[in-house]
Amino acid sequence: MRRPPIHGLLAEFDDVNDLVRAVRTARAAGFRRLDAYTPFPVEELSHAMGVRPSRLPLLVLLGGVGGGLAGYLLQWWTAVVAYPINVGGRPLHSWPAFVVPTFETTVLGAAIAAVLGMLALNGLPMPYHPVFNVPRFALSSRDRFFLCIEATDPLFDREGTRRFLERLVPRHVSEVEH
Amino acid sequence: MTSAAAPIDLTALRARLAGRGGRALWRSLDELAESPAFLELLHEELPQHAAALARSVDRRQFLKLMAASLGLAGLAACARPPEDKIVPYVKQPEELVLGEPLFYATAVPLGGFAVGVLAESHEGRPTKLEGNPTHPASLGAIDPPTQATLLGLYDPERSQTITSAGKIQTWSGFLAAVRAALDAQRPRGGAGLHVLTETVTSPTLHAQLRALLAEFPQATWHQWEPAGRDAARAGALRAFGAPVETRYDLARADVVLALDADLFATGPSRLRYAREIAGRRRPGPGMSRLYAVESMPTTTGAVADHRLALAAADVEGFTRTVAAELGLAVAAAPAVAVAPHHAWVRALVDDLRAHRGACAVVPGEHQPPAVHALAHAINDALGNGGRTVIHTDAVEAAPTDQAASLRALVAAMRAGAVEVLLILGGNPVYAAPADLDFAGALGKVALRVHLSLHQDETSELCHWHLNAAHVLEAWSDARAHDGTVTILQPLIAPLYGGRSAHEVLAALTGPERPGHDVVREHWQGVHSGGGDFEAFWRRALNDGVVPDTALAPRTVALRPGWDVPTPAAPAAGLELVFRPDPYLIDGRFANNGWLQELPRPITKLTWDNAALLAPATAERLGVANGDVVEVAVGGRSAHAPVWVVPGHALDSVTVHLGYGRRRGGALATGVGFDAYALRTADAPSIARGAALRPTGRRHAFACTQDHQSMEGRALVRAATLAEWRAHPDFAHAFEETPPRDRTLYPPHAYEGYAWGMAIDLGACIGCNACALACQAENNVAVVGKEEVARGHEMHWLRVDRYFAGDLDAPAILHQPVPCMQCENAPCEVVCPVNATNHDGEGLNVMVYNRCVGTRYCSNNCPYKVRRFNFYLYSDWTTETLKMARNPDVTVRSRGVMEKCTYCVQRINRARIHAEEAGRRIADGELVTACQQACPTEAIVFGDVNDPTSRVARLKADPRNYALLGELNTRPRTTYLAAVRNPNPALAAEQRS
Amino acid sequence: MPQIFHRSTNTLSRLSIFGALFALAALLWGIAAVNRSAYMTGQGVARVQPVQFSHKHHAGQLGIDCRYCHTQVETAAYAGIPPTQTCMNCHAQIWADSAFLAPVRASFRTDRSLVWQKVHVLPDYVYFNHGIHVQKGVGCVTCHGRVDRMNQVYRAASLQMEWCLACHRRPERYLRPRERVFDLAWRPRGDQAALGRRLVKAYGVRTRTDCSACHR
Amino acid sequence: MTPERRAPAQAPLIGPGHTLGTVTDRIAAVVLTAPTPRAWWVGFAVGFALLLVLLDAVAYLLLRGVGIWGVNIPVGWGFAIINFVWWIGIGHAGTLISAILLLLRQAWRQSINRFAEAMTLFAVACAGLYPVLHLGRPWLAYWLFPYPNTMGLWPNFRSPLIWDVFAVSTYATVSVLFWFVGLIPDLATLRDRSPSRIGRAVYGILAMGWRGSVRHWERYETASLLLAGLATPLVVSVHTVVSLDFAISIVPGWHTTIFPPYFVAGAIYGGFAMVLTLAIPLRRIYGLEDFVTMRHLDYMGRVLLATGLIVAYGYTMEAFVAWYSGSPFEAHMMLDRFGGRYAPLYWSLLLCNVVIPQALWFQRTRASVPALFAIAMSINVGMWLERFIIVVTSLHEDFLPSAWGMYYPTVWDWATFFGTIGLFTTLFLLFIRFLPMISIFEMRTLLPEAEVKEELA
Repeated sequence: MRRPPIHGLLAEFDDVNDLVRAVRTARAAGFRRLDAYTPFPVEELSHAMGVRPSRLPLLVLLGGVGGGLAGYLLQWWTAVVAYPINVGGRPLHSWPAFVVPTFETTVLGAAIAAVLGMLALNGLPMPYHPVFNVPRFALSSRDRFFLCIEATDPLFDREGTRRFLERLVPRHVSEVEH
Repeated sequence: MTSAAAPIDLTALRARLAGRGGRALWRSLDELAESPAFLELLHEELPQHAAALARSVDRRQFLKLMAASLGLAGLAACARPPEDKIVPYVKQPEELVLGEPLFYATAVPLGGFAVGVLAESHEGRPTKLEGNPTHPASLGAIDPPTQATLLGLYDPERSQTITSAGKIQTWSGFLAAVRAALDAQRPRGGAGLHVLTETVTSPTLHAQLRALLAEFPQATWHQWEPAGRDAARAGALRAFGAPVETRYDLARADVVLALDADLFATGPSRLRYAREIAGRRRPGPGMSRLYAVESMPTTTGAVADHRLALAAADVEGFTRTVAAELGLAVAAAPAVAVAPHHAWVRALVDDLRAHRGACAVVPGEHQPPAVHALAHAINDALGNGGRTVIHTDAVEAAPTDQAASLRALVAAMRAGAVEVLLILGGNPVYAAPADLDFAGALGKVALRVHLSLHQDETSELCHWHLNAAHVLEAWSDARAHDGTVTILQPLIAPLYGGRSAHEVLAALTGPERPGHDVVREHWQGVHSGGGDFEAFWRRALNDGVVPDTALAPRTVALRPGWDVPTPAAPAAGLELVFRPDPYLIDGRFANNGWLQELPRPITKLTWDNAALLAPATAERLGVANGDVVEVAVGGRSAHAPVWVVPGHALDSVTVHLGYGRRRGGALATGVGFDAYALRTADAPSIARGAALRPTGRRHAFACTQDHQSMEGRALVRAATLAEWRAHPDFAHAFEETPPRDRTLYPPHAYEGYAWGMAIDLGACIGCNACALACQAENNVAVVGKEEVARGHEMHWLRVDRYFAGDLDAPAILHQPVPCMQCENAPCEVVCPVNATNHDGEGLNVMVYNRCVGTRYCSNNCPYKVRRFNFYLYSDWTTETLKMARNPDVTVRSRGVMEKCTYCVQRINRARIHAEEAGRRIADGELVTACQQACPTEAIVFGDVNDPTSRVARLKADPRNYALLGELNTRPRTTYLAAVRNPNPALAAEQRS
Repeated sequence: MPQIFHRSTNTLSRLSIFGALFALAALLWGIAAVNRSAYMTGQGVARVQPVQFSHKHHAGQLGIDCRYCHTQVETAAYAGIPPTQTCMNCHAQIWADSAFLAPVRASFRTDRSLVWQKVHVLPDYVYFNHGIHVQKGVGCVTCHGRVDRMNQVYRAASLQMEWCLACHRRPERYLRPRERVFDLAWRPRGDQAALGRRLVKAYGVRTRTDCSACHR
Repeated sequence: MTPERRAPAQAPLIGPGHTLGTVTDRIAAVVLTAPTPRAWWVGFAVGFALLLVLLDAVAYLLLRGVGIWGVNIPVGWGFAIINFVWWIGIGHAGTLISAILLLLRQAWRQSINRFAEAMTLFAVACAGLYPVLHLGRPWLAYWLFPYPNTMGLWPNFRSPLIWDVFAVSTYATVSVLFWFVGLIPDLATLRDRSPSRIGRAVYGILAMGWRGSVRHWERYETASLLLAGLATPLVVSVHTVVSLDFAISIVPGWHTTIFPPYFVAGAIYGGFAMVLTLAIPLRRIYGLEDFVTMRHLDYMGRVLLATGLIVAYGYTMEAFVAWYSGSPFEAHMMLDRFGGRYAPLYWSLLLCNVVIPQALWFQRTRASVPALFAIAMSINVGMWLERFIIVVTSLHEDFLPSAWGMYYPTVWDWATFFGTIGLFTTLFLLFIRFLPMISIFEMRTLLPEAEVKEELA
């Protein structure tokens, strides 16, 4: 589809409640391509925006299982197959001893999956993003709350949407360049 | 075993040594190396450096050739292959198999008396001395000082040149000077010529000296040995009117009484006695009984069934009492400390009576002549002569009262009657009795010549010092305790061109002759009796004994008036007892790191001597371990640190000779205190009226065993003969080793060989021969006093010593502890890099090049037998010390754990030979170094899978038990509990 | 003004993360490769010797048996480098005045050894015994390569532990009949595996991977 | 972060009169604008000096070998392992605060978890040095890792030291990740507030373009929770493995099943003591009493009391089992601690770790900053002594009396120990200078303004 002239419209609010209210209204009005920015996590917003629960836990599970298997197989292969050695009369396949490193590799795999997964799903790193073009957006990491309706939204209309946002009595509405 | 061939072509070898000197040292400076002119110059101007070159070369020659273990273990693993050279022979001696050691039979004389040895030689480097089974004084065993003679050969501080007034001189210069002096003597029959030697048993040397005296009829020959046998000689003279030699057949003695006699550590037959006694210590009907009366606890007292601590000076009184009880007419015993021990004496006497003709009373060498005479009388009265007590003609070539001989020399010197003095060996300036002031008198001699291995106290005061050839570098001969002669053959050309007494004497009186010719010609003369001399000579060299040279037993008769009591000395104050150090002897081995660091049998001290006294005495004097006291006797005094020895006689102080050297090497000097400073000619071993005065200063000892008690743990297990009869399995009353099937793990099967070891605690005398053999075999490093004190000593095999029972009369128990080679080794499980693990034959192997040094294995070893290279302990720079190493064992580098591996290098050699021949290793074919050295055959090693092997049979003995077996470590090394044979009549004395 | 970065930084930053991972992997692989390279092992690198002795000529063209010079290889731990005497046995007559042989004659005359460059160097904590390997049917060529084709001898194998282990674990792959040990050109007729298994049984070869087999 | 719903029973976790803005400015200022206090410079100078001492000690160690330390046979492990365990233990409090307390929804953790986690990292860094340095051949330490090599050899996975390698390296990695993830939103704050271009660029790169989008927060919260869930068993496993270094062996005094719980409790104990030791001066110097309130200190005092009692139980059990086992070796080990040559250390350990902390029963003590600081210090010392007792007294008199010996630390042992303290101080001071020592965004959630009205919820 044709690339819209701007990224979207950004409304700034003083209070988290106003933002929640705004998001609800926007969703009610049928807007779908919108995003809200807050200085701290706000559960209600996720609900309000109808964010689907993340697939992260699955990734973490896979990471853990992978790490664990790799760890145990490494130990079994080196001790039993690669170079079997009689160590203090213990059996070659000393599984009780192998449990410990296996646990550690499991945790390691899971943790790495969690962090990388989170970044990947969030599309980070992304040092450049259009919303940063709005100077006041800097306050989103302090005490202001922003709602951005993106131009790609089917209902988006540069003038109409601005008026719609004005009605939510924001402190300020600004256009977001690409 | 022994190579039938003559030693490798020494002259050729010499040539190689001297020849390619330059290349080795100056490899970095090629232009120097290439110029032969430089070398010539070097040899003329700086003979000692030339020697140094030779030294480095022949190490290069052999070690490089063999690629012996010199690299930094571990580093090479990840490094590029090192640049290495191969230096083959030009003409290879045909008996030499590269990588295979050759063994040559020779002997090491100590105090004149020889112990036969087999010298192991790797491509021309002697690397180890082992006992010669065919030699009567060795029987295959060897004691620490004899073994350590090897290290003496490579001592980098050996004198390397002839010097005069501190300047390096040439041999020809020496000959010119001394020959001139001798010519001046000739017209006067050599009235001003005196020769001082140590005890001489060498037939060749004796012949040479006789020749010298024939040429100079007025000349005098003095013999003197600091730790000599004057008393025994004098005792024999009193008893029999002749200086007969007395030896004992303890294998036939049911009852033995040792009168302050350290049977196993001193005297020419020490190894033989140990073997004979041990042979009668195996539990059973044939078990003998040993009584020991002694002041300082010795290895003899430790194994004795009954030990009585008695001041050395009271032993004569004790002996008199025994003699009187036996009904001999002897001078009344002074009312001495014997009285309280009447029951003991009574029981002893009954026991002796009960075994007439099958008992032996052995006097200590440092006991006064009277005691020796008494002992002779008692043995005579008990009809032991010819049975357990054997008399022969003197073994010494010319038996003399050495104290008198030395006195005469000093008198002559002081009178200015000595113009030329040849000191062939020995170190009288250091060791002569203090009251003689030998050094002072020596100053009056016009020409003083000293032949010795080191630049010592005596060399310092002599005009000429000759660097002697080491016993392993020279031809000679010497007699054993029974007179058997051994031809001493060199293992290597003199490293520093040293000369033997034979060569010096020969050159002084006639044309120069190599020692080989001197000795050989002497024997050619002797042998003239007919037969093929060459065959005789080769056989003698090969066997290490000259056939039919043992002296025949002779009958002797007790001479009237033999009993002359020793004049009663002032009993006030303490008695001071002088003993040769167990390892440094009279100080001749003071620069020997192996011996300095070997823990003394009872005290476990290293690198020190001390004023040894009983706990009660220490308490009375208010002194403790490490207190420095001033020992004063007869107006002389010395400062000595105190060491308290449980079981030492009361009011008696024992000091060991051989320490406090002022000259003669970095290891020798500044270690311990000089006990000779207190020793006078008329009180050579026992001085009365001594006093100890604390100085308030402290001295730090390096003792390898801090804790003396077993803490009630069943470590060393022992029982009396009666108890053993009642419960042959008494050793298992203590612990319960879990049964093999009580485990979660499937067992590891050991097919083929399964190596194991059994150590008989009943036989062990704690002499440390095994520990030193292990050190020599396995390139174990010497670390020095400070490191020992910090718990960094490196001995793979240690002999634990525990005291049990009464502090004043304790039981003394020995326990050799090598690696136990546990089947369930705790050390292996915790090693993160598999540097220690099990091989297919059950060895707990230690892979030095894999070890990263976590020391976890040592922490987890309940026996604490692992040793760690906290620093770079192995000497990687001194060329001669590298020569001394066993090329079959990796030299460990810094940061690496090491331990006993049952001499795995010997196992591999034996296995390879067996497999090449397509057979199994036969039992007894493979022995470990410790087993080989042990005089009492207490250590037995072999294949426990073979039920017929000696070790398997011993492990089947109910006495066999595992140390700390309850830990279920399944040690392959186990112990046979000791069984004592105390006199039932002395139940109170019993120990168990 | 919050917009600090240019658009491209998004791509760059993501690339840099993956780049780092790849770089690390490459480094590890590189180290492993270098450790096994001829640079580290000296494999295939000929050393310059004091005498231009050609095994190709002597062993190859003239067909002199290995044991003529390396006399003790069947019994001793060390194959042995021939003493100068051995060279002179022939070269007293043949090429008696060749310039190439001057060092040899000098050595013989002056009784000074020739100093050769060692080619097959093992670390000092490794104990290798030629005798037993020959007895068990390990051919010279198995470790030393076709010496009979080398003018200057070089190391045919890496001599690294994993290389030793390859044979100690699967000897049947490398064994040959004892009488063929010194035959550098020998090839198994038929199946080496079958032959190997037979020889393993016949010579009582055990797969010894115990540390104590080589390290003491 | 989910803030507490219940109105706080006691004093609020954050001083009165604060808004989203003031909280943000106050904490960010420490890093961005406020002048560096003199106390920081003094601390840094001392820390750096000690760090140089460490470098000397290590250089000489590599030159001569571990012989420069007091270790010997029988006491093969000394200060190196003592300090290793001590540091690792300290590290655990950080992870505990950020992970376990997060799972337990303890809102008060939010003002201390950031620097506690930093403490964890630097403590683990210090700890990590020792296992390498104490090797006889440290340059071969990489042999402990399973990597394909030309020797065809692998590590022995039965050895607790290998377990250590896995546990500690995993622990370090996960801690770093956890810590960094927690930092991202605050880095964004610094990015947006930094006065300097470089500041913006550096913080900007590190913030990775965080913009506080609702979707980001959603996944971010999930990730944090999962990491917390992983870090919790991990932290327990790490000190368990450390305790197995001893428990797996057969040395009397080491070979005991109580070690894992006893070590973990000890770690938390020592760790919280160190958190207090750091928090008290910090809140004072940077005037953060509003964020690290008396209530925080009071809570930490209670944790100390609780864990301290567990540790005390551990000591009791050691003694009891030594008697109950009937093993002469165990019995001797215990008697040696009571009356042997190291007894004074054992009794001062009990004084520092058991007797003194009992004062925490009293509200008055927990309300007195100096008292808390003093107790924390005594516990720091006590925990170190505990490790000394465990490592040294167990080894120096074990099975064969003939092999018994003493361990005396050398000047190099002390130099290395204080050296790592220097390393820790240096790193920690650099951290508080360049990163927010308190989690800004989590502090925001504690504010009333951060709460969404009920009717909207």
